[in-house]
Amino acid sequence: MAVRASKELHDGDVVFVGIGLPNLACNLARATHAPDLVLIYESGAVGAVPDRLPVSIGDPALVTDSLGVASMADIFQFYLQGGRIQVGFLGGAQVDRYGNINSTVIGPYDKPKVRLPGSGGACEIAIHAERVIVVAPLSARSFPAAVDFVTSPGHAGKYGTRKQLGLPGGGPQRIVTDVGVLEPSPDDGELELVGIYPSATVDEVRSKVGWPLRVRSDLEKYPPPTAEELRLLREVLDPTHLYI
Amino acid sequence: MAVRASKELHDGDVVFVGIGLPNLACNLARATHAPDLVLIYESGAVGAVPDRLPVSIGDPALVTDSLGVASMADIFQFYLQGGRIQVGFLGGAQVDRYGNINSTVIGPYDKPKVRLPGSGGACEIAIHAERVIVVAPLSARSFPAAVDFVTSPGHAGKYGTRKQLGLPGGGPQRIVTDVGVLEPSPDDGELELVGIYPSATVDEVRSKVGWPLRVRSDLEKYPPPTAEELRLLREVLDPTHLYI
Amino acid sequence: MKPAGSKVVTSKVVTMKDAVARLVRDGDVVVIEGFTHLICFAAAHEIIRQRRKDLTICRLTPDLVYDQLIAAGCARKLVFSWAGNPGVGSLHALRRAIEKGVPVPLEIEEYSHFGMVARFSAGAAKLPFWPLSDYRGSDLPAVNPLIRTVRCPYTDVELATVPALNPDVTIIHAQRADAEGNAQIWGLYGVQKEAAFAAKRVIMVVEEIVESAVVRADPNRTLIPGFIVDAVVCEPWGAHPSYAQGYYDRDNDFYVAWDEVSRDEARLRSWLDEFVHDVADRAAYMDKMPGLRERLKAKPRFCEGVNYGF
Amino acid sequence: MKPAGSKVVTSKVVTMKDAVARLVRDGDVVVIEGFTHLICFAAAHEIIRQRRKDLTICRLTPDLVYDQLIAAGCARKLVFSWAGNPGVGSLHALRRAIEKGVPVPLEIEEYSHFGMVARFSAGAAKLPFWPLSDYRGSDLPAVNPLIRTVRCPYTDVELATVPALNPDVTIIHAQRADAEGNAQIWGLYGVQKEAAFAAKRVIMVVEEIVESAVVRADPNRTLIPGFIVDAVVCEPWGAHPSYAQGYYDRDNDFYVAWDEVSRDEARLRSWLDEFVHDVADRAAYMDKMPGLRERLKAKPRFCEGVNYGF
Repeated sequence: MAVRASKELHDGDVVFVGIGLPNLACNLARATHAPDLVLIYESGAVGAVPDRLPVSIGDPALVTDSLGVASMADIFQFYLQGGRIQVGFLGGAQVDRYGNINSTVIGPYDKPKVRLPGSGGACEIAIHAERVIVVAPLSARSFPAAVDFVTSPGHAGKYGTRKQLGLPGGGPQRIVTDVGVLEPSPDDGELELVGIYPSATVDEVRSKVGWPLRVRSDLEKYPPPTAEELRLLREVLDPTHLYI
Repeated sequence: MAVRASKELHDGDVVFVGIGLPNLACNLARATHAPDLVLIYESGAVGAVPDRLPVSIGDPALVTDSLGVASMADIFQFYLQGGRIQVGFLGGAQVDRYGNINSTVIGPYDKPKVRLPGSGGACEIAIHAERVIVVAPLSARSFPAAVDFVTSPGHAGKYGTRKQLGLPGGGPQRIVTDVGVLEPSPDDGELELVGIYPSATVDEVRSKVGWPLRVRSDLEKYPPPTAEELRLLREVLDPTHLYI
Repeated sequence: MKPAGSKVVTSKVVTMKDAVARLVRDGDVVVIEGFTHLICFAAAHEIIRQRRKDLTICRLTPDLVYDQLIAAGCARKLVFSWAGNPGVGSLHALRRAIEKGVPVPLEIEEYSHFGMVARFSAGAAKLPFWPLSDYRGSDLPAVNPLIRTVRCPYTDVELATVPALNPDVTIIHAQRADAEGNAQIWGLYGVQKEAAFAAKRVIMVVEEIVESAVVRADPNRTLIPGFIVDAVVCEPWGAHPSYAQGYYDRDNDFYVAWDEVSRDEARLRSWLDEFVHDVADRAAYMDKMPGLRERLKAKPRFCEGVNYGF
Repeated sequence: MKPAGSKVVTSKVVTMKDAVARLVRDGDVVVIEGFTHLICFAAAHEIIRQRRKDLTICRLTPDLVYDQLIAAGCARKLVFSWAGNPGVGSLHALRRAIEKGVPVPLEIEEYSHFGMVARFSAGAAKLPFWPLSDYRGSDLPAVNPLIRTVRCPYTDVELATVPALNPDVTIIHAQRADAEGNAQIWGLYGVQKEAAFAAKRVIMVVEEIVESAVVRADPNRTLIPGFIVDAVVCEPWGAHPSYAQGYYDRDNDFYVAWDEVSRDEARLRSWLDEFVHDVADRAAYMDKMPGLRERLKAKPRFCEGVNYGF
């Protein structure tokens, strides 16, 4: 997933980074094809070049040698709402047919089966980032037809489509999973399978999704990670195997 | 005027300072009875201790050795609108019966007889500072019954009283002139004479005001400036006689 | 003219005990801010020791600091935007309080980060609300009636709003301040400035109290002016297990270990006894953690100064 | 992991001539900000030299910099909040343009300082308006229909609003930046950050271009990130007669002398010929002012650095 996600980044992108796999993916991209990524953390670190794998998005290593530090008011108002962020990374306990993401509760809000951490900056990242990359392992539980709670809006839902709602950002453009990649249909925003890893089959992917999954006619077959990518991830970027 | 204005300041006051006489008055107060005045300039200098008489409110000497620098957004939002300023100093080309101040135009706005600089921060200082001290030489032209244009609201006017308008600050509490001091009546906010300099007479003051001036029964007679005050002003605070 | 650089007339320096005794009251709306960086655990521990009750505690990320306050029964309501142990998992005391009312029931009021930042900004600016382009398409407004809308008088577009948050007391941890509370922070700022200006009372806790001359030598580093500060507390290592850039690193091991401690109610109670109730102050807490200073003390990475001359 | 500290891949460094030619267009809404401090006269002079027309120029304090642009006939509209020569008197070219339409008629749109700050804040935050507690009891809204009101959805109180200001181009002067435009400012900030984030295009003019490593050594000094900057111009003394803290003092004599220069239209035209049209760039301008460097060069008043280690 980290290798695949890293390929979604273009050199020079201004990226709002979360912790864990997105952070790994960004640093892999920076070490390979996108040396000029600008990494921004909601904690306020701008142009971070962490010399250790940060455990939290507020790690001191994100500040040392960064290009700048912004207050969180500036990060959310001027950077994110201001339309300056090209890519936002999101995870989530549930992702649905239209890319709506739930990181708030499983079950009803007032009597949750599982209480999740909540939005953090996810709601506004989903609204404002030019494109959102979602990184989440695929499973029927995590990819229901409709999420229990919309923390971060996708392409359509009970409040309308992004266009009807006037959302400025592009929403979840790529959903990178452990078996393949989904993308919203240009027609109705429903997630479709657009690419698959060599180890997976279309039937397997379909069985892990809570709606009848459409498959793009030009389905891509991704090559396995190169030895160099695996080496970078395992030996350089996450030597203590915190995330992989 | 500078001596009189300096006496309006209490030790520990957080003061929004303008340039010229207010600046002199603040520094005189700091050198005499109010060493702990906190001087704040709309330019962003906080706790300034200028080691030369600043010509502009953005002088570099206001930054060197100051306690802090704030953006103008913070100055206006968090300091002034936030209700953190005890005293604001204002001047103006015209001050009227109710303490409304004009620093915008003499004559009609669209065809002015004299175009003045405009509000700057004056409008919001008049609205938010706990108390406003106005420093202006008295003359019939400068103290009409009603100003041509209300840049900074006083105690009452065509839009209502401060109370009706819900203005948070106390408005012009003391108008320090070259012949005496005016104060708003607690009843209707009309400016009344409350103190007079030894060199002036009540008739003289009345002749320089565009409305029938009420005089407080307990009219104060101010002593002349002390030799020490004059020495401080002339030799230490404004040795090149920029303002006096 | 008289330079007043180094003069200190009114010192606000007190002990943490005195600051909390005087400025934090039962039923208060309390904010201990700091985003990952500079979270004042020392103040939270003193609040626990003084057995404050019925607090409404507000923070973007409750983090371990509020998990502890909640476990100790100090809080009756939590206002927040992301409740987890970063990179580790759940906040178990918080979940027990919400799900089972243990040790006392906990009401919650939930926003996103931007919503919380905006609430503090409105509070600091003394505006009753703050407009933001947010929440459209999300279920958050459906479960929080305080998220409302306003119509733009120019474009007729509808924008989300959140109400001002004006804490009774905000507690800020900073690297250094003078005795009047003029505080300098570097590294991550979080929402410290907004939370301080929004508050009725401010407690400034610092790693070091310095001469005013140190503050005045570099005024652009000052984040919070002393005249809005009510008490200054010198509490070295007061942010542990959070961190202070240039002073000590984040204790990531502690955050990981907390998961096990807090998962079990009895074990968490005995942790509170040992590390909070049974220690007098932060110095005594640090004495119970031999080797911690050596493990976490910051390495030197000094920047150059700049010229303030003219 | 790979530290990328000193790498510079995309340099945006160009001459002032090229920056203005490429990024400032006839009819643009142009902002040259800087409150007393760091006002980029060098950029204004290049705009005059390139004979831009029909500009809408916005600034809190038009100052000499816009008096010159107006005298040169570049502007058709001025948006402002305080129009004077600070501590000296009137801006005569501005008054001639308003009162007599000389050299071209000038439309004005007037706010208070807070209103202008709020307009830039809204622009930077991509909000269509900004609410402020202001203007009640003042005649300003009566003469500016863009000052409107909005009703608070919590308190029902009516607040003033101003519309967002999003310049086509904002020109910022800073003490230093790297080649990508990551800019550091100390001393007075003014509304530079807000004006830059509000703009579609940003020209960053600096006293010095430094290695990225210098910026990265003290990231808390960075006010404007390079990724919003379109061009970086190195122009020492580019703010004269304004100043750059730590580099050179304000030329107060120049401000006083301007009163006489600008009072007379013919004299002002010949000043523009001599110091703007007939010089190629800022270096040539400085050559015409012998002794200026010695008179105004800043004295050293360096602060200490701080520790960014962990």
